[in-house]
Parts: sequence; structure tokens; C-alpha cells
Amino acid sequence: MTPVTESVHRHLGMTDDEHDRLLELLGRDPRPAELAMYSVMWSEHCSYKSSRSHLRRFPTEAPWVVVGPGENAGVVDIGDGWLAAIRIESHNHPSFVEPYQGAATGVGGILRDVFTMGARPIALWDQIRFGPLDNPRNRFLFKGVVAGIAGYGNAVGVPTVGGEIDFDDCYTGNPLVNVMCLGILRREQLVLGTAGEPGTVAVLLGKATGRDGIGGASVLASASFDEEAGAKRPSVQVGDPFEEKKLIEACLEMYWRGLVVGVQDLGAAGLSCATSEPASRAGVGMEVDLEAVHVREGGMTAPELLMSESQERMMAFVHPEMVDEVLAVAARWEIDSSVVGLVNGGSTLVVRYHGEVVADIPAASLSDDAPLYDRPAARPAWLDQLWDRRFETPTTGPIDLLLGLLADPAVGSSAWAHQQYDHMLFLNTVVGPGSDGSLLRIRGTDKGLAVSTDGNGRLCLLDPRLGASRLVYEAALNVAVTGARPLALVDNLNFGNPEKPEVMWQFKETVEGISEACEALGIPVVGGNVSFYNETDGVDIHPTPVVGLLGLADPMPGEPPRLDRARPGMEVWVIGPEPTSNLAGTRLQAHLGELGGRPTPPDPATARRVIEIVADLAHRVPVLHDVSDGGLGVAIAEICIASGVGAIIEPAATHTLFGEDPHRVVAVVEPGWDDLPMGRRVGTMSGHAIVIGEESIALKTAGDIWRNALGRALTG
Amino acid sequence: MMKVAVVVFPGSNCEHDVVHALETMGGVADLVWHRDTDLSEFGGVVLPGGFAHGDALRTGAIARFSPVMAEVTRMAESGAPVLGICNGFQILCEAGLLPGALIANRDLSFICRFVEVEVVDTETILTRAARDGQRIRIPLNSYEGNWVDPSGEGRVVLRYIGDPNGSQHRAAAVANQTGNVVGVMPHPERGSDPLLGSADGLILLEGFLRSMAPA
Amino acid sequence: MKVTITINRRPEIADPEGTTVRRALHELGFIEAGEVRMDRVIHMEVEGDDPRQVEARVEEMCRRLLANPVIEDFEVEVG
Amino acid sequence: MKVTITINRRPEIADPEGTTVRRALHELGFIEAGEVRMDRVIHMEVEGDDPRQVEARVEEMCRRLLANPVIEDFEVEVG
Ligand SMILES: Nc1ncnc2c1ncn2[C@@H]1O[C@H](COP(=O)(O)OP(=O)(O)O)[C@@H](O)[C@H]1O
Ligand SMILES: [Mg+2]
Repeated sequence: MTPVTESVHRHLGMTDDEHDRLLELLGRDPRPAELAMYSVMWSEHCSYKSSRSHLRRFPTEAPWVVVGPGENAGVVDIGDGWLAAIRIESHNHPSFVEPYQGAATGVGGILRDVFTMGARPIALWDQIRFGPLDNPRNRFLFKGVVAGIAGYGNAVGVPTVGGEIDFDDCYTGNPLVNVMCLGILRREQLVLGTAGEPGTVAVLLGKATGRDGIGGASVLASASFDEEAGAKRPSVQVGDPFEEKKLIEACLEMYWRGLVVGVQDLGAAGLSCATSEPASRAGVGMEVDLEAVHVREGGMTAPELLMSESQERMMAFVHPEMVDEVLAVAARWEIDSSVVGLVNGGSTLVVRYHGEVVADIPAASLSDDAPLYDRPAARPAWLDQLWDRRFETPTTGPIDLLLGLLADPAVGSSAWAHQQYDHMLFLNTVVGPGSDGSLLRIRGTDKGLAVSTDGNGRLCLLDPRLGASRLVYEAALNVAVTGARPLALVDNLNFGNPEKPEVMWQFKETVEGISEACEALGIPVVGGNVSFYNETDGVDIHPTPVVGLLGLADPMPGEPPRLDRARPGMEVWVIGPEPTSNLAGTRLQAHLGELGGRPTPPDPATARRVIEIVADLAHRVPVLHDVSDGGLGVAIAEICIASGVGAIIEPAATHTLFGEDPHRVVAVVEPGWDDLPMGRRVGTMSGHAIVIGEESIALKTAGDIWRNALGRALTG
Repeated sequence: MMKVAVVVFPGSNCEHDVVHALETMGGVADLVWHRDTDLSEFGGVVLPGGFAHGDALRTGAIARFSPVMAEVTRMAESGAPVLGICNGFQILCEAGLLPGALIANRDLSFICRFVEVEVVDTETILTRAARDGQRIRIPLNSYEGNWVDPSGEGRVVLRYIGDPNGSQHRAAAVANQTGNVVGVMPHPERGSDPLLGSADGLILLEGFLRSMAPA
Repeated sequence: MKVTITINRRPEIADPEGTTVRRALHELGFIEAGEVRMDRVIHMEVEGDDPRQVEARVEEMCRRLLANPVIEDFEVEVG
Repeated sequence: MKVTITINRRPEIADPEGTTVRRALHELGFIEAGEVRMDRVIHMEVEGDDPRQVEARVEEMCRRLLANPVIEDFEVEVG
């Protein structure tokens, strides 16, 4: 046996304390393959060692939750025998190293998390954040990421129906690439990541294993970026959407024919995770033979085979009598397969290679005995200064402010990106990209699934708890405008270095904020992801939680509200509380290069009331648009541009027009409504200009500015 | 009524959408696997969109060797309606059942949005139910939608209003000389429901269904 | 045997890749870039002893699959 | 000046497209086809008189735009 020196564990990202813990656990020195397995499985990325204890705070239960956090995806009951599976993931660091492949493999990974549950993936969303586009490197990253999402998503045949694009200096050295996937399945097709009973056979399906991403995603995602990033490059993983497409179809056929007892995708930590986790969940042991693994290249060592992060692979756990059928289904879909393991009644995971035992460890210990840190948290000292900052409301006229905002690539049309995504496949996309929430019909029923994803790093920097909870309220309102009520939430927590008490404080506050809002609205958290170490040269990103909310419209409105359904003569109303004069954390501030103040807190009772009003109105009015990024002014302008109709809006103060206070929605209605609950009339749809008080701008000019915002920023 | 065969290659992804849209029109359609070698029970065939064989090498290049293509060729020669949508169009070109080839869009980007096309030839299986000059609004969804035809033999069936991708003669759909084999780049099946933005595609699918010999 | 196959788009056929790359180079300030053509190169390991025979087989592969005669020419180099 | 730029994906980086093409060749009976790698060659006209200077500029183009240094190697040949 090769002696394992201390420097090896450090090189693999394991601390000396963790190494001592491992020695104690095993009662001996680890073999090289064992050390490799523990180092990856105990990495931040796989073990959630800094976040696990805090994530317990989330409310996770509701009568309709079928599978909560802990499995590959959360699953909820949507009626009529249908379940929905949902999950969100980040691929931030890989996308910084190689934007196309980083984003592409992110999409591949999130799809696998969903079809591992037995679901057919029906839609994707991407939430992507970069540094400003006047920097060529940021342009390169942005274009590469969009191309990667399009390249993989389109080819794998799952529509990307929405998402978010934002830009801020803090993401220059550390872009955020989050992807979310929704799948649906019949109740009887639900599959879990379990290894099953003793005697079950482990069959590895899909792509041949190569030296991809060894020490890759998991190590990359668990360490900060510095000059060394270059040295980590050779482990770039390449996505193969064609293989994934075949894998999806093969797996769905296996589920449908009842051929598997459990399935686990191979993501970070590859075979190590795909054998130990299902064994641990089922409370069984397993024997694995690495020689059986189908490989792309010769001469791979046992640790390499166990750590490889080659994409597009799945581990199926199969009753021994079904193995031949499983292999036949794989062959029919033209994917490779190999029988690599056998489940037994013990509790150890024994891995052999060339007849030699290379690992013999308690199967559950890789996940269950992972270190758990309660890292110190401290409110950042600089926060008070940020709160005390006085922001001078600009004296610029409303139209100039509006045009400035519409020209901002984060506010302007996202068509440059989303027209590169197939967002129509499967004929379900009733409301697609460019709106508040997406709305997908569920064929064969009169229901619709509404989804909204929301993040806002600036707001969360100013107040992580308040900011995070406002994201949940905003998402709930976004699904309400399609007529849906919230069902379940997934969250992606993008943060800086958790070893800094300030970051840990932001993290805890965020978890608290999401939890409070979810409790107030009765929304269970059914899954998520944590991405730490988003820092470059010691500077952390803004705390950037992203929430994805799934809602159910039951029934779906016959004519769901859309931004393009306003017509001349219709009236413009605002529904919700009177706004304050607060501009803290708004897009207007960002646009003017400012960030400071204390954002307006949400109000749970008001939130509930507005959501109810709006979800109800969705069946009766042509246009509903929530007031968020860019405030009322931008919301109305977007309706005008989408519908090709001007508007005459009452004069209003700058903070009324561009403030982003929560729980507000613009409704455009046929004339004749004397009253709308919590509503007030602010204008009329009419003509070919946007008129605010005394000022106006031609609709065409405003539209061109909005439509070209991203394209113009990209040409530098 | 005769059944339509909708061919599934590894990597196809619009097959269920096509079946759904045909069924909305009262048609009967079955999926057939690319290794099937007998289509005798079908009156027409659709090669749906997607990324057959991952678009490796050139789009459609590998799919044209699939065993089912011998039957598709036989049906094309017998005069039965053969329709390639998007990737199916590309496969028909590679197979030599339609003239020309499809290369990358002029601006080198994937385009997914509604486009308007104009019917310029009503004597084909796709346009039989349409009027000459009729405008049809359906979604385009492709990276290689730019048709080039050095032979000059292609018969343009639908023409883009505007020029989204650089296609020769602004061709959005092309037929063989006898009009029974048609490739169309935008997706008629995606324009099959007003709830999704348009039902214009049904006019085209109607033409296809009408072109099948009565059973 | 190592074989290198070059697949050229015929000059009379449009080359959007080439055109786009040239435009991008100009935008980056590489104004000296003139016409750009992008071709494919396929590197292949082929079993066989006789270079002439290998060449003939690979040419056959090109005619059947690797090149599209409607728009492309090819060249095969063995060794 | 005529410049030829060869861009090859690094050998340790997977090439799924090559794998698919190899599979297709096998199905067509070309069982002698071994590993297939899909690469690119760019032919470019570049204005300039000094080959050394042209080469340096084109290498710069490769680093900035034409090649992806994370997964690809490139070679520039002038003339
Ligand atoms: N922020 C979070 N909120 C809720 N659940 C979370 C969060 N982060 C991780 N989880 C849950 O923890 C489990 C383990 O996640 P992970 O190891 O990343 O899964 P995978 O290997 O499938 O990507 C998953 O069920 C996931 O939903
Ligand atoms: Mg997973």
C-alpha cells in the first residue's frame, strides 16, 4: 500500500483536523482511494459542513410535500395523479473557468437531479449574474454562459422558459450561474436514491468514465479563486447533451416499466457518492468492482475512477431478475452500461480494483460522519455605515430616469439571451421568458404550473434577512399574476467565504429571512443548494440567495394575463399598499452608482392579502405585472412596449415612480371598474407615447432603447 | 384514416409535439423508432425536429443512414407525403430527398421566436390547404436554418417575411419537384394553439393530412 | 495509423462562421484580418498496415459520411 | 499574407462529437475507425509584410478570440 503522507490530504482539500477525524473513524491510515473518497465527500460542496445545521431552520412540511430536502429533488403533489419535481443548482466556479462548458454541465447536472426522481424534465430556468459588460472579460463570460445554456438545453430537448440576468461589480471575478429544473411524473413513477434490499445490483449507465473534473467541481466549488485557478484548468468537464437525452429516455422507460428500485445520479464525487449515499439511505452495504466500470481511457487509478466527475452518468439499483432487461433498455437507447456493484446486508462499502481491496469503509460514514461546523457569525461592522448613507433623490425628470433604466442591460429586454433558448418545446409554454413568472399548462388537466425565480444581491447586502424574505414575497406575487397560489420553494444560496464571520452572519440571516416569509405564506422549502467561497482575491460577492417558487394555478385562467394584452382605452391601476419614499437597494440607486439605506420591510399580512387579490384578478383582467426592478415606471413601460400602446400616467414623485416597495402590482383593466381592492387608478392606455405628467417619450424610442439594451452593451 | 409515422431518432425531441398537433387535427399518428424497417401501414411520414445523433458532424448527417430511411425513401418515391420539420428538413437534405443543404444561421446564433412566412406555392403536401400569398405566423427554432442550394433545383414553398437567418431565396420551406417531399424550418406544430400564440400551423398540417391517400 | 481529414466548405458556398469571426476580429481591433474560412479537421486513428489501402477506405468514409458533397470538398492525409 | 491556424482540443479533454462520429462509422461498417477527434482549421488572409509580426498578431487573435485556451491548443503557420 502506498503510504499516505499528510500533504496528500491537504492537497485534496482536507484539513488536518478532518484528517485526524478520519484516522479515528477508520482506526487506521486510509488507503489512497479512501482518502480520495472522504476528501471529496467531506468537501463543503458535498457535505454542506458549514451550512447543514442552519438549513434545518427551513420549514419543509406541508400536506402536499411528497419528498422534501435530502433527496436529489423536492417533489410535491399537484393533483390528478401528477407530481412535480423541482431543484436548483449553481455552477459558478466551473463557469468562471470555462463559461460554455461550465454552464452546459450545470444544465446537465440539474436535469439529472430531476429525472433521477422518476420525472420527465419539462422546463429549465437560468439565473445568471456577471460583472458589468463594459469589461471584455465579463462580456466573454456572459456570452459563453448563454451559449452553454442554449447549447446544452436546446440539444437535450428541454425548454429554457425563463430566468434572470443581472450585472454588478461584485460578480466580476465570480459570476453566478444558477439553473433550475422542473419535472413532472405520475405518482407511481416516483423513484428515490436508495440502493434497495440486499441482492440488488448496481448498474452504471451512460457516458464512459474518464479523467474529467477529477478534483473538479467539488474541489473547485469548495475553494476560493486566486491565481491558482489556472492550474486547476485541465479538469474542465465537457457536456454531451446527446448522451443525456438518451439517458433521460432510457431511464424514463426503466421507471415506466418498473425495472429499478432506486436511482442516483453521478455528480460531484462521482462513483463515491453514487454508491455510498444510496447505500447509506437504505442502510445496506455494497461491493463495487471498479474493473467493471466502462471507461473512456485506459490506465485510470482507483482514486481517479472513484472521483471522476464525467458527466451524463446514472447509477440504477436493480432487482437481480431485472438486470438483463435494464441492460436491454440501455442498449436500445444506445447508451453504455455496466454492472458494477452488488448490495449486501452489511454496512460497509467495499471497493475492489484488479482483485485488490482499495476501499473498505462504513458506507454511511462518507455522508453521515462528515464534519459539521458551527462557524462564527458576526454582523458586519460596515453595515451601519451603509444604512446611514443618505441618498439624494435625483432631480432629473421622470422620462430621463426611465430611459436610463430601460437602457440598463439588467432592465432592458432579455431577448438577446432568451431567443437563443428553445423556450417553446413541449407546447406547454403559455407565458414564457420576459414576463414575471412562467406559466406552463399541464396537458390533460385544466391546471397550470407557475414558476418564478428571484434574486437581488444589492437588497440582500443592505439587509440579508429582509432582502431574502422580500424575494419570497416577490416570487409569490409573480406566480400570483398568472393565477397561481404558491406550492413549494427551492433556494440557491450564493455566498462568499463562510470562514469569515460576516459572511456566515449574512448566511444565517438569509436562512432566517426565507424561513420567516415561507412560514408567513405557508410555503414549504423542498430543496436547494449552497454555494460558498464566491470570492475573488478576498472580496466576497454580495449575499445572493436566489429563490425558485413553484405555484399551481387551479384552474389556469382561460386567458392568463400577459404583458402584451393592453389595448387603447384600458385603465392602468396599481394594487397594493401606498409606497414609502424609500429608494434603498433599488435599481435606480444602482443605475446612479449608489447603494445604501435601509430597504422597506415586507409586511406578511399585506403580502397575503395582495397575493389573494391578484391571483383572483388573474382570471378577470388582461394584464398584471408586479412592481419590482425599476419600480412602477419600468413596469408600465414594459406593458406599453409589449402591447404596442402608449400610456398617460399621472404625475408622481420620483420615489413613487421608481421605488421598489414590496407587494405591489400594476393591473391594466377594461374601463368601467369603479373600484379594485387595494387599488388606485394611475393612468390610461392610449396613443403612441409614454406620458408622465408633463413629460413624454415616443413609445418607439423607449421600445428601441429597451429592446437593444443588452445587445448594445455587448458590442462594447 | 391512414396513420402518420413520426420517426424518432436518438436525439429527436419534437416527436410528441408533432403527434399532439396532428391529433388535434383529427389525425392518427404513431411514433416509430429509427431502426424500424417497415412503414407499410402508414400513409405519410414526418421527421420531427430535434438533434438527431446530437447533430454530430453535420446536422442530419448520421440520421440519414438510420435503417428507417430506406422506407422513408420508398414512401417519398411512391408519392406519399413526407415532411421534415427543422432537423427533419436537414435530414431530408442530407439524404438527398431534397436539394441543397442547411448551414449555420447568418448571425451564428440559435433563433427561437415567432416568424411570419408567406405561402408561395400551394401545390405541395404542406400548403395544399393554404392560399397563395397567405401569411402564416409560426415559431422558428434552429441554429442551422440557413438553406443553400447550389443546384438551383429547389422549389421554394414558404418564404420568410424578412430575413431571419440568411436562407437562400428567404426560403422557409422547400419541396422536391413533385411536391410530396417538403422540408420546413419553422415549426407548424408549435403554431397549433391560440393559447401558445398562434394556430396558423394547423393550416399546414391540414394540408399534410389531406395529402394522404384515403385508407 | 494516424489520418488527418480536412473538410472544406466550397468557396462559392456562404461561410457564416468565417464571416462572423472576421467581424469579431475587426471589433477587437484586428483590422488586418481579411477573408476568414473555417474548416473542419478530423483526426482519426485507423487500423491497417497499408497506407494506400487506409487512404482509400478513409476516402470512402468521406464520400459516404464525413463530407457533404453538396457543399464540401475533402482531403485525406495518412501518417 | 496567408495564415493557417490549427486549433486542436487538448487530448485530455473529452470529445463527445468525435465519439458519436466513430460510432456512426462503425455502424456503416468502417470498423477500422479508432479514436476520432473533431478539430478546426482557420484559413485567414492577413494584411502585413513582416511574417514575424503577422505571426505574433495572429497568435494574439488566437488567445483572445479564436481558440479557447482552457481546452484547446493552437498552432499558427504563416505563408
Ligand atoms: N439551501 C438549501 N435549501 C434547502 N435544501 C437544500 C439546500 N441546500 C441543499 N439542500 C438539500 O440538500 C440535499 C443534498 O444536496 P446535494 O448534495 O447538493 O445534492 P446533489 O448531490 O444531488 O446535488 C438536497 O436534497 C438539497 O435539496
Ligand atoms: Mg443529485
